[in-house]
Amino acid sequence: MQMHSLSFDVSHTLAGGLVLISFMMLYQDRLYSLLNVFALHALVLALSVAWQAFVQDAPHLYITATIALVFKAIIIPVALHRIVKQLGIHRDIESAVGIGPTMLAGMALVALSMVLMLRVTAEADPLAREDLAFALSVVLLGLLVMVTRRNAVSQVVGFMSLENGLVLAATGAKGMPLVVEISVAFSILIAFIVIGIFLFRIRERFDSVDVSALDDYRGERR
Amino acid sequence: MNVLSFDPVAAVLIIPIGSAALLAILPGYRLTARLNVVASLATFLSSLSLFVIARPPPGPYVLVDDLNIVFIVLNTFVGFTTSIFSASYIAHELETGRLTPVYLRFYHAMYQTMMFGMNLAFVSNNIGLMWVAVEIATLTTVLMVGIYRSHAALEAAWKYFILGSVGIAFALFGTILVYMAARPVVGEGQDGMIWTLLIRHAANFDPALLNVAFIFLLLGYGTKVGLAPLHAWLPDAHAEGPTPISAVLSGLLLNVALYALLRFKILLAANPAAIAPGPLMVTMGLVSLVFAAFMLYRRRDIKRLFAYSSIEHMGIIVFAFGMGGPLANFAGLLHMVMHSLTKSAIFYAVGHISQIKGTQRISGIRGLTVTHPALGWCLVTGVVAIAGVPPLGIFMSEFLVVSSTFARQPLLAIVLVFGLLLAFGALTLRLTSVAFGEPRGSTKSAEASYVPMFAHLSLVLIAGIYLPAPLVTWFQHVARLLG
Amino acid sequence: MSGILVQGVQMLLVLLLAPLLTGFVRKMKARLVRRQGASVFQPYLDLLRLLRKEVVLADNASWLFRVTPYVTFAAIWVAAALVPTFATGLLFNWTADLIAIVALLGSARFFLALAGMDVGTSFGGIGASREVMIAALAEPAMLLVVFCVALVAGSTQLSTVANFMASSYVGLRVSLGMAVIALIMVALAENARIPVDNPATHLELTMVHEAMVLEYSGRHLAMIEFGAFLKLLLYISLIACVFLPWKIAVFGTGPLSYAIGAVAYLVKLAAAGFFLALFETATAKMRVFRVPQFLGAALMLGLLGTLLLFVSKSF
Amino acid sequence: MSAVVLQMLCVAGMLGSAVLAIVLSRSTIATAIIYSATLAASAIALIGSIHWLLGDTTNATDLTLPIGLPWLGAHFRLDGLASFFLVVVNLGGTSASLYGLGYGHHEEAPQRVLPFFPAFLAGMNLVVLAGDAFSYLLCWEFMSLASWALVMAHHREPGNAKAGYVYLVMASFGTLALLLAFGLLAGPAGDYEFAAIRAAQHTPYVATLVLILMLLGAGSKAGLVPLHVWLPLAHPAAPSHVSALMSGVMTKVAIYGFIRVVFDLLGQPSWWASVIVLSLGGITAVMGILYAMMEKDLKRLLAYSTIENIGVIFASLGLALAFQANGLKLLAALAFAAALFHVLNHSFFKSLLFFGAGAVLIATGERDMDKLGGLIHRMPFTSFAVLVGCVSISALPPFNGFVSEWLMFQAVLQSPELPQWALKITVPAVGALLALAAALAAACFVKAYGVTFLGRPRSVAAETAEEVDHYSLSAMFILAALCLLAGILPGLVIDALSPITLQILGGRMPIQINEPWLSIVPIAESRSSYNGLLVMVFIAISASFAVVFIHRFASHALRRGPAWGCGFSDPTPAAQYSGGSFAQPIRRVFGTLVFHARDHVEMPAPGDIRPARLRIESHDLIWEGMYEPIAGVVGFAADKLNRLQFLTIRRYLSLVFATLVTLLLVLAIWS
Repeated sequence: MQMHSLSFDVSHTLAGGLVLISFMMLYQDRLYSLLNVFALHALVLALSVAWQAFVQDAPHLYITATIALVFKAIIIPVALHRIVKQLGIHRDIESAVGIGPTMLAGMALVALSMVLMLRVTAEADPLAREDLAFALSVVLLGLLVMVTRRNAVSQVVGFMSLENGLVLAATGAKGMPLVVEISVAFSILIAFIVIGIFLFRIRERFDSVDVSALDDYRGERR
Repeated sequence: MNVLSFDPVAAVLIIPIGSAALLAILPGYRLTARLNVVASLATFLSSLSLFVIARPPPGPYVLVDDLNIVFIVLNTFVGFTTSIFSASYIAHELETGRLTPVYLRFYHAMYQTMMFGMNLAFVSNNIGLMWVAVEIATLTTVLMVGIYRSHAALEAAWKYFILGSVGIAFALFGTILVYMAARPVVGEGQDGMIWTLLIRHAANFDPALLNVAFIFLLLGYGTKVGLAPLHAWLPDAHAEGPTPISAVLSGLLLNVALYALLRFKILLAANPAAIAPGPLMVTMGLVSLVFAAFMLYRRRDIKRLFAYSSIEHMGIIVFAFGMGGPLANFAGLLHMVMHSLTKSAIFYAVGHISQIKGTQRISGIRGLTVTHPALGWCLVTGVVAIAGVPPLGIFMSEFLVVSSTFARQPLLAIVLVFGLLLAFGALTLRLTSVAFGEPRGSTKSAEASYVPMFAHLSLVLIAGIYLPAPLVTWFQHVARLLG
Repeated sequence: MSGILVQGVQMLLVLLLAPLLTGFVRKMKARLVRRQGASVFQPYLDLLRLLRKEVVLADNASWLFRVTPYVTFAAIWVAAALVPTFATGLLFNWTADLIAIVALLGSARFFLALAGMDVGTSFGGIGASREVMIAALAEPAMLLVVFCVALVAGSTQLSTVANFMASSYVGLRVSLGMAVIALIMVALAENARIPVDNPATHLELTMVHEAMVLEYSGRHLAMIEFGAFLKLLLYISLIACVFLPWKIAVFGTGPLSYAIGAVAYLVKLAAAGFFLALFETATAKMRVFRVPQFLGAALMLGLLGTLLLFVSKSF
Repeated sequence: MSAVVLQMLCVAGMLGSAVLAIVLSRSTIATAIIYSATLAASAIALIGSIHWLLGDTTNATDLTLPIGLPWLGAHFRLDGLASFFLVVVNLGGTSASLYGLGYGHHEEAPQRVLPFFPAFLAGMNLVVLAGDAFSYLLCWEFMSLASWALVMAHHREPGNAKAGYVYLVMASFGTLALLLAFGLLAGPAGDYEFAAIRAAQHTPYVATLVLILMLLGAGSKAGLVPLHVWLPLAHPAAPSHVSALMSGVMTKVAIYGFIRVVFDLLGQPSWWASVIVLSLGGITAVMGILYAMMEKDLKRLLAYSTIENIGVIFASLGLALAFQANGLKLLAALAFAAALFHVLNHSFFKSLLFFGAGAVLIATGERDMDKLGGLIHRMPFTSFAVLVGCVSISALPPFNGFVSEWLMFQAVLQSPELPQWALKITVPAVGALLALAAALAAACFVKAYGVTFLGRPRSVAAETAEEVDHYSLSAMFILAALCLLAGILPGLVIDALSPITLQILGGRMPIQINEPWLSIVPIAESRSSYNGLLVMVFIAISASFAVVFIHRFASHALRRGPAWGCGFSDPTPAAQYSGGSFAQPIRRVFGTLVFHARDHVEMPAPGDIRPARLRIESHDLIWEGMYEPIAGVVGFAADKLNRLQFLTIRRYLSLVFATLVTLLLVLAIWS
């Protein structure tokens, strides 16, 4: 029981930490710092996954943890640094919505996810419940980053943090099968995206493959 | 599987994936195209054998029940006909040099992989596995959409990819939530994801969790169904990819996502405490229908036109399932089957037409019934069918949807009818300009493969007039199963 | 047998009286303007003259042009023969009621208008188009009068109407007053009398009926003129038998009452002719496009009469 | 073999010949084969249905095929009403096929007509036979589709594409309205069979809604103002024998639908429903004929006059509703019989007139009346037949058009029997409207016939016209003869109709066959009676008497000379009265109100040698005031929404995001 409460507190702290770091992402205005924050995000995720692996004594989760650590906390940020350098993307993030409103929206989202999740009856064990609430907030915040940032790299970061939220939820779900496979699949997905950015020389935003320029070609513009 | 006991389920999975591997390494266009057809045929036949051979009992991974057998057979059939069409289509692309042999190899491999993914999604009894399968199918189609590597194609593929990935994320989150809801009741591990177990215990799941889960699943899989406003990837993906893929996208992939959605709808409906999934689906369906109907009016690209009409019809189908009840569900199923057949037939015709005319711009195509009677009249029949005019199949389903809805929810029916009329107006407007009037564009004769077109259209025609009794009882059973 | 006899007498009577009536009206008009005027029998002589003359037929006149005079004459004659003059309930009265009689006149006009267009001169066109315009307004008015009468008498069968009006005490009804005024207006329009049209003019811009029959000559013209005479007689006897059916004999009441009826009929004709002449000398012809308002007034009167009847009936 | 089976076999024959036409599409003898096949099929169907109608119609015969809605099957039913309309349909079919045997050879692209003509016939037959909602709608839409294909047969001619498009959209609108109506009648359980619907009890709310939906659905197909806009576009665009079918028969099938649902399935109507129908009918009649009066395209004129006749029919149906609602069965039967009689008559003379127009089209290649004229010399037979048609449609005795209008006026005269005030006022007003319409119709057809066939030819084409082939002529003359027969022997028709009125309304008109001299008596002889035969005979006798008299006593001298024209002999045929100038007085009387018509005269100053010009400005207020705004709104919305095609991916993502958040909020608030 003692153990349980401890485990609960630790995982709770870690999950809360993730949400906090997501918030930090919201108000970053420099690319590099954003990448660093994300690396931190991934690190914390790795920790919490590892902790889950420990408490659920599910060794396969360690794989997920290592993936998170190695791939997301190290490889991807480094790669993105490279890309930023090579493509000469200028360093500050142009955001569609100002920092302030974004923060407020973030608050609202967290509140929403809390409201939704605390409806969950308690016999679905509290650990899961708290965890889910945090995971949902992380997911929503990641999405918020994606839609408020015009910059491709920061959008990728947003997507990855969203996916971190997923992994958090998955690992929080005790005895959930296929977690490893899923995390692997997602890592591949993200790799695709990063490579895509690199290949298509997408400098500023996902859609600098400029849609409006294509409309004449498609004959869709009136 | 050993040779003595032929296992159809294994067949519909192993044949595609095996032939995919084979096609990836085999050189030579003619051989691979033929092999592709043969493989699809084999898959189709083995799926047919599901009717005769006793079904496997629902295991941890595989489930064959009345619901998905319909989907599987439809899937493999359209896959087969499309492979025939694609053979002639791709040949032309090869001549015009839009595709190189290397890409062809890739194309065929991907085609079979996609079929594998979709079949897997259908037969999987495990919601996690289903998720994985849907994603496989999606990613392969992404790759095929971008296969022309033209600026527009890449852009379409990219859009598809990004929006798709977000959809993937949502679907996964929803799946996890369902597991979480199931775990206290069903127990940890594998069981928490086996649909047959889930449905058995769904009544005791935590409703709040289920609700959130369903929202995420609706959006996640809905993105792939192409429900507005999640549809953005769909028109471009249809327009820029090779036409066989457009046909498969509209005809099959949308169904896969729809199937997933249905599974979870049933799950949610089984839990009295949870929100009713109906209203949500009805709303999204109507929105998609009306929105797509308006979008049809300003389309200049013929493939994009029919892409939007797919959105419209998905809207109708989702609406029907949302309404629920034996009549509406029956109509929904029927509509889905009819739409798959008709829309893919239309895309076959459109593919050949755009190849002949060398353009997808509607303004560049005139008077088809004069220059290419067969193609032209096929297109006319197809469009008339998709617009819901009897004696073709879609009319029957629309009749059932509208009339049954009007008796229950008059206002909804008014909106529905409004949308249908709008869409009808747009489609027929384009049809008259494309099929009639002074011919425009190249008049060179088509070396088209008419067999798939004729097969689909005649099936639609027959279904519009006569549905065989066993099929009907089947559908009715499924409709009841859908609640 | 006697039925057929009486019917035959009636047919001959209208045939013989029609020119006389026109002649009488013309005489009256002449006298009213202090002219001597031609004899009342002049119309007969005109007809005979026309019959003796040769027909000059326009080059591109078709068979329709040559058939029309006979058709119109026949139609009008039949119509006239079906209106009770001195006696009601004649053998063939029931073959056509009031509506049918109006329609018969309509078919006469239809053919006449076609004939007007047949030769292909602009005058024929003018005449035909104006004639149909006038008719288009006159017919509804006429029909409303018929409604009005039928609602009072409960029948459109002229004999029944006449008997009803004669026998039972109908009383002085506002609606009937309106109806009779409307009917008179319609009659003026239908017979191309002043103020709608001037039968005595050939001034291009004013003529309607005359323009239509401009190309006719000789025996054809005679037929048409005769038709016109008959039409005038018909309308007057219509008004007479519907609105002042005094002393009109009922079928089978013997020769004496027939005689009385006939005398009464003649008196009525004379009176009507006199008033017509008086009216025509008193008023001027109106512009063609005033005619719609004239007939519109008739229409309104008819409708008003009908509605008033409903009011009075429902209390 | 039961009657319905026979009918279905004929339909099968038609469908078969449609398939055959596709097979034979390239061959040259296809025309002859197909039209003779349809001729045979529809002739057999015609005889069958007449025989059944005159026989015992009390027990209807059913047939259920295992097609259509699986759990329902396709019900087909032959009862009195159906058999009457089958007579109308197949009579049109027979004559059109006969006409087509000749006319079809002038078709430049027969493969665009031959497959759809039999299909169209089959469709109309099936609609009338259908016995459940699903097969009814199926056949209905099939009929529309086939006729659409026929409208698109000459798709290269300017304007036809638009015609086809408008037609298809309006047809689909009508079908959807009918669909809603049936959905309402069938109820959530979905008992689509007519028998079940008839048995069910319908609340007044439902009944009202259904009536309105039927007015929208059947009315749009029949051409009720303001849903008529497609009709004058589509009917003329088709080949003439098809135009004849569309105008003369298809509109009647629509009316059948209206009768079947409103009178048969819906049961007792509420009285004020009849006010709507009555006034719609009256307005439609007058508007239609005014449009026709202004028209100079011969076939469009005929199409508009179809609208007028539809109005007349609907008006008398409304009258029947009114009497029915007040339990006056006999009078209801009278009005109803008048309506059915007019349905029959209109199918006669409208087909005849369209055949005539087709003959003119073949002979001269012209539909514009202002380029025709003088055809009576070149095409004597055609012009005679058409003359008969014009007289009949102008409701002049002794032809058939008059009889039905007469019956209707007799019904109108009974309006004092009605208790409701609204009806007391409405019925006479509508009666006046109908009288106006009748008079205008006469004017309109004087114009049509006078300008087209009389006068001097206005173009070379008209000068060199040739009489058409014998098939076409025989078709026209058969119909002309029918016009006369129905006009002089109306009693027989009325007696044939009485079983239907009995079946539908439970009342009937007095038996006419026993009346002396075959005259017709709506209620009692003392009230009113009419005898077309005697009128005919009298006219014949007195005309011949006049002729004999003339030839006995008058001079026979006859000299041909130039037209006199008050001494002003206009040199050019262009100086004749054209359609427009003929319509001018009526345009000045009504047009200023109804069409905002204005005549602009520009008269150059004296000494200026420019010609003076007269420009006629006229507006179709319904099109401009109703349909163009709708199109505008749709276009506007489409433009606005179309922007969503051109967003950046980020915006699309934000759409997704917004949807997610909204749904979550809904969830948070809702549950």
